[in-house]
Amino acid sequence: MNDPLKRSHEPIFWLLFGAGGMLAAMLGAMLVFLLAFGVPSGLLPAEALSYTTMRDFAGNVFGKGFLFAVVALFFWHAVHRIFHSLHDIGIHAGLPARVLVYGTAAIGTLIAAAALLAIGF
Amino acid sequence: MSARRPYIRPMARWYLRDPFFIEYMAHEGTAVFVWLFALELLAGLVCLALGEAAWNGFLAWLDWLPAQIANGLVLLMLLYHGITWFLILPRTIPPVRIGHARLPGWVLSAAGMMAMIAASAVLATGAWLLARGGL
Amino acid sequence: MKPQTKTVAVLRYRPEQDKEPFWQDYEVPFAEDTSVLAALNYIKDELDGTLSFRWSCRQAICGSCGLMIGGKPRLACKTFLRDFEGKVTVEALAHFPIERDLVVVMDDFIAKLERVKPWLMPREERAPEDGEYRQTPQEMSLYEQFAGCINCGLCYAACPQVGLNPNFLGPGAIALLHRYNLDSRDGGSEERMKLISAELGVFNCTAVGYCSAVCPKIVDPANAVNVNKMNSARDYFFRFLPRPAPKGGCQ
Amino acid sequence: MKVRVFKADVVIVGAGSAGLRAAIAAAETDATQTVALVSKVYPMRSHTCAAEGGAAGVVDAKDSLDAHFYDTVAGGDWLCEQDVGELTRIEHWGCPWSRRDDGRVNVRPFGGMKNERTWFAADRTGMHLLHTLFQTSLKYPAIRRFDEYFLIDLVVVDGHARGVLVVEIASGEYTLIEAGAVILATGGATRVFRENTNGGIVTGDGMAVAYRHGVALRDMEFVQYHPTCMPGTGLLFTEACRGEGGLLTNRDGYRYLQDYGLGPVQDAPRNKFMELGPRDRLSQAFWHEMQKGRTLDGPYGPVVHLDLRHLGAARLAERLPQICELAREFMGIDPVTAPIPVRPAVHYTMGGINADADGATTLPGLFAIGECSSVGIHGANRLGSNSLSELLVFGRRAGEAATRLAREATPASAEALLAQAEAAAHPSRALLREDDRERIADLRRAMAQTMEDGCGIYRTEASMQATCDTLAELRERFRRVTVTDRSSVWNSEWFTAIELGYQLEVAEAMAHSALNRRESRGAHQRLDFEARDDAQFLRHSLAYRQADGAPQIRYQDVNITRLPPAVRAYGAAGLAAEAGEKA
Ligand SMILES: Cc1cc2nc3c(=O)[nH]c(=O)nc-3n(C[C@H](O)[C@H](O)[C@H](O)COP(=O)(O)OP(=O)(O)OC[C@H]3O[C@@H](n4cnc5c(N)ncnc54)[C@H](O)[C@@H]3O)c2cc1C
Ligand code: SF4
Ligand code: F3S
Ligand code: FES
Repeated sequence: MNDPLKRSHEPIFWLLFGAGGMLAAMLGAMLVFLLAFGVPSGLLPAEALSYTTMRDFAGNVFGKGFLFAVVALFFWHAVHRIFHSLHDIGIHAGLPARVLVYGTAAIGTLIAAAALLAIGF
Repeated sequence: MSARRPYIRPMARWYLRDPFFIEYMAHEGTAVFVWLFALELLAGLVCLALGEAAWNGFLAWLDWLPAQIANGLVLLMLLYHGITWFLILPRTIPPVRIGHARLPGWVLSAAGMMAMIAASAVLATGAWLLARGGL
Repeated sequence: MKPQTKTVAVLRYRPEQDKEPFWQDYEVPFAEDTSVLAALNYIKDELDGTLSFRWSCRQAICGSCGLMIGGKPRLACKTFLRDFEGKVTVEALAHFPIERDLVVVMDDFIAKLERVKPWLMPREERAPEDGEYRQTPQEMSLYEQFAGCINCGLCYAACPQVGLNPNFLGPGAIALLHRYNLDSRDGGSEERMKLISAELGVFNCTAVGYCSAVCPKIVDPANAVNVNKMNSARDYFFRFLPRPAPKGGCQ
Repeated sequence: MKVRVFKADVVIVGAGSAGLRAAIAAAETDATQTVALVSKVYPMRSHTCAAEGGAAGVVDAKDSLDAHFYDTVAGGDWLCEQDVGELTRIEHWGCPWSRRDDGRVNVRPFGGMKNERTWFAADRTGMHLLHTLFQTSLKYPAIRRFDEYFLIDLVVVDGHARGVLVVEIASGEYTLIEAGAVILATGGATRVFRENTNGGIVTGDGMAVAYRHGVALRDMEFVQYHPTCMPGTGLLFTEACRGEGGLLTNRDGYRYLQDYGLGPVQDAPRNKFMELGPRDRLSQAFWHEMQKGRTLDGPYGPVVHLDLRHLGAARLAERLPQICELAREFMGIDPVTAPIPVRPAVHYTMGGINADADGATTLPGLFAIGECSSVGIHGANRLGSNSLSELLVFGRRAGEAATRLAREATPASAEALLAQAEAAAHPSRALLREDDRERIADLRRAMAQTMEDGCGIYRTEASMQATCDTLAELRERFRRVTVTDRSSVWNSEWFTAIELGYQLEVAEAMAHSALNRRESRGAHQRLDFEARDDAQFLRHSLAYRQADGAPQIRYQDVNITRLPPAVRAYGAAGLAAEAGEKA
């Protein structure tokens, strides 16, 4: 920090972090449950995760939006916290670590977008 | 020359100094599991895009016992994330007032957790309806 | 009857003699109402005149006597020996440089308070003859709690981000800044925004929240810091738009 | 010994509300000058922060300046001069004064005042006032603070105060601050007593320093006891407790104040009646109850009850939060469900450095304001909430007057100043010597005890004489006092020793002034001279230091401009007296 009065660009990442955190708090646990245990537990019928159901869901505009938001925002939420935790435990990595950590979120976001586009409408 | 020689104490392992900090590190740590879950979902999306065979491979992975155990852990961590997120909430949003009095933090936390339960229920219902071909 | 005694372990440091701090035990008589400050004064008067610490009011209002007691930031004058099992440890406030014994260097903390421009920048100038500014109890209740800060520094000793990055403006100073921003008489929010949004500003905070947990005056500095993240974010994205009102507060 | 030099135009010692107000006034009068502001603690630690109740200022239409003048003078037993406040300015600087629903400043009743005129900020008035002033002072670049610098002495050249010698507490290094005018705003001295409401820093430093330079200490015999304090620690339960309707009861649950000319009993709080009578009367009533065996016994001696229960939890939480916190934390008592045991403790020094309405003293270039001064408004008994107003009014006047004086002052020679400063540093260095004979704590305890024994709520010739003798002996013993700490960084033991030296001098001035006043007036009550004696003693006392031996006590006429002396009565008798006067 050479000029401590320089404007911080943190708001961008912080907003993504906050949005992802809120989404994960509201729905995260239930999403994991539905995906991993929904069918085995008997809560969901077996066809819930079938290829056609999921394709239809991902083909729908709202479904697409939902899936994209969940994947991307979860990534951005997670990397923000992870980066700060690195700082907390004394790894004051600078730009390279930032690029590495936030990079996973950026790449994840791009891949998610590509996959969703590939699935088509 | 002044004899002042201020001593600066090290910060090493500060997070073990106080139970409060241990809890903080624990809830920050949930981020790793959020990240893993995002990765899992991403993998599923890619499989979905690659076609039915790939998707079924993904479903098989979900049924694999080690993956089930891992997902169980992720589930617990996301639950912990949700609860702590709402416990912190009163510190992070502008105070809510009724008249002059500021609503106590626990009311906001409780409201948040109710919202979490409600949203989860809506999500589960939606998924169920979707599977039934409804919606 | 022999009075009860308790061991008080004090972290000593005399820059002219000691390379680094060391623990020293003192045996102190105590009653139900013996505060840690009273114990320290007993040590100074009766056992060891060379022990240095700050104090004055004895009633939790001057903000002098912040110390780590039992490992937590507390005011010595309103912490009582009765509340500790066995030995009581007393140490200078964490995250501040130790000047000597229990006295820390406050310069940087005070400079941060000065930096937030903690004075009323009137929205509308007024002479004393024109009488007071009107402010309803409702308007006052918005900032009143933040005005209760006594600058004791406990929140700095609680906040690990202050310890990790001494540049961070810190919870107390931001609470003070927030106090003026929320005052209906004040129009200086925009001027103070630069500081909030700077690299030394609110985004150093990771919402640990311990600052508010230890605050002896229920100021809730964590709230001041975190609410200003939102204010700063709004400023970040909308700074190029014409501003509707000069007041930057979010409520 | 090296002495650093700093050149200022005005130097102010003390950064409580008085000092801060003066600094702001000086900076506003002339923004180009340098105003050095010295304090042995960070400004917001100054003892003003402890004031709870409020500050007097006339805002209500039904009130008037004349009425405030009358109350102040009557409360001060006709030893007062005049003036009243600039609280609006403080409001403009952001002070969170409590408000009415329409947004105007709210006022509350206070003891000895007929109308509600006390401005308050919850029960943290002093804290809010002090912080507002400190924070406001930050916007003036002319003000250069010396936080945690300790006043050692005045530097006087050719009979003119030219600056101060201070020590930086953190490093133990001396600095000479040169200036054309010096303002002392170092606060009170009640720490010379045992049980008292004041903080540890209230040790009369400025009074002693001025006194050593030949300035008289005026009216030092008048020391205020506050009637409702925590036994043991002496912590104060503000007068606002009674303003809000708190009751004082003895061991029989009886509101004993009605037996001491403060009745009849009122259902609602009524100004100048019962619990809202002046402090001296209330403290004296306690003493009489104690003599009659009608007090209760507590672990720290006799107490009476301050009963707030009937106010209810909600009102207590809103109006008196700090009081409730004090009682709960320090005494384990919840005022909502139990009465609070209280007793009188020393609270305020009415007397101080003899100064005029600009704060100017008899030593050219030296000003004194705030509790360390005696500008004459408190007389023999200060009314609650008058002193915060005093800080502001006289702080401002002195800041302006000192600026004018500094502008005109011809500079003294730098060598003469430095030589003076070096000489002044010697006595303080001398305390750091090897021999091990008298302990600071022993001397301090003996002083506080003898002051309480001899100069308490009621005094007699014999008790005061004994105190004077003990103090003389303590002064002798102080020559052999030992500081065990030899370091230069934050050597607090050294400063404690210097403070003790200051305290002993101030205590002597108090005791001798008291011994010489052969009458009872306000806070000075003698069992051997029970009546007020206007013929002989309607005069200010002036204590002058003598190089060795007891102070010399002289008298100065009171400047009576408007109100002739009359009977000082409260309660029903007060109403009767007032009616008689108007007739
Ligand atoms: C518990 C309590 C409650 C009170 N309530 C009220 C009330 O409700 N209403 C009211 O009107 N009054 C009240 N008073 C009285 C009032 O608070 C004081 O009279 C007033 O605050 C004194 O202010 P000051 O500026 O003169 O001094 P202080 O605020 O005491 O400041 C003294 C300053 O001098 C400095 N100083 C002293 N010695 C040295 C030295 N050697 N070197 C350098 N600096 C030095 C200190 O650091 C400090 O900055 C109360 C007092 C107490 C104790
Ligand atoms: S916010 Fe609280 S803990 Fe921090 S300085 Fe102010 S009073 Fe102390
Ligand atoms: S403890 Fe520190 S990290 Fe933030 S919430 Fe408080 S400032
Ligand atoms: S001594 Fe003043 S806050 Fe503890």
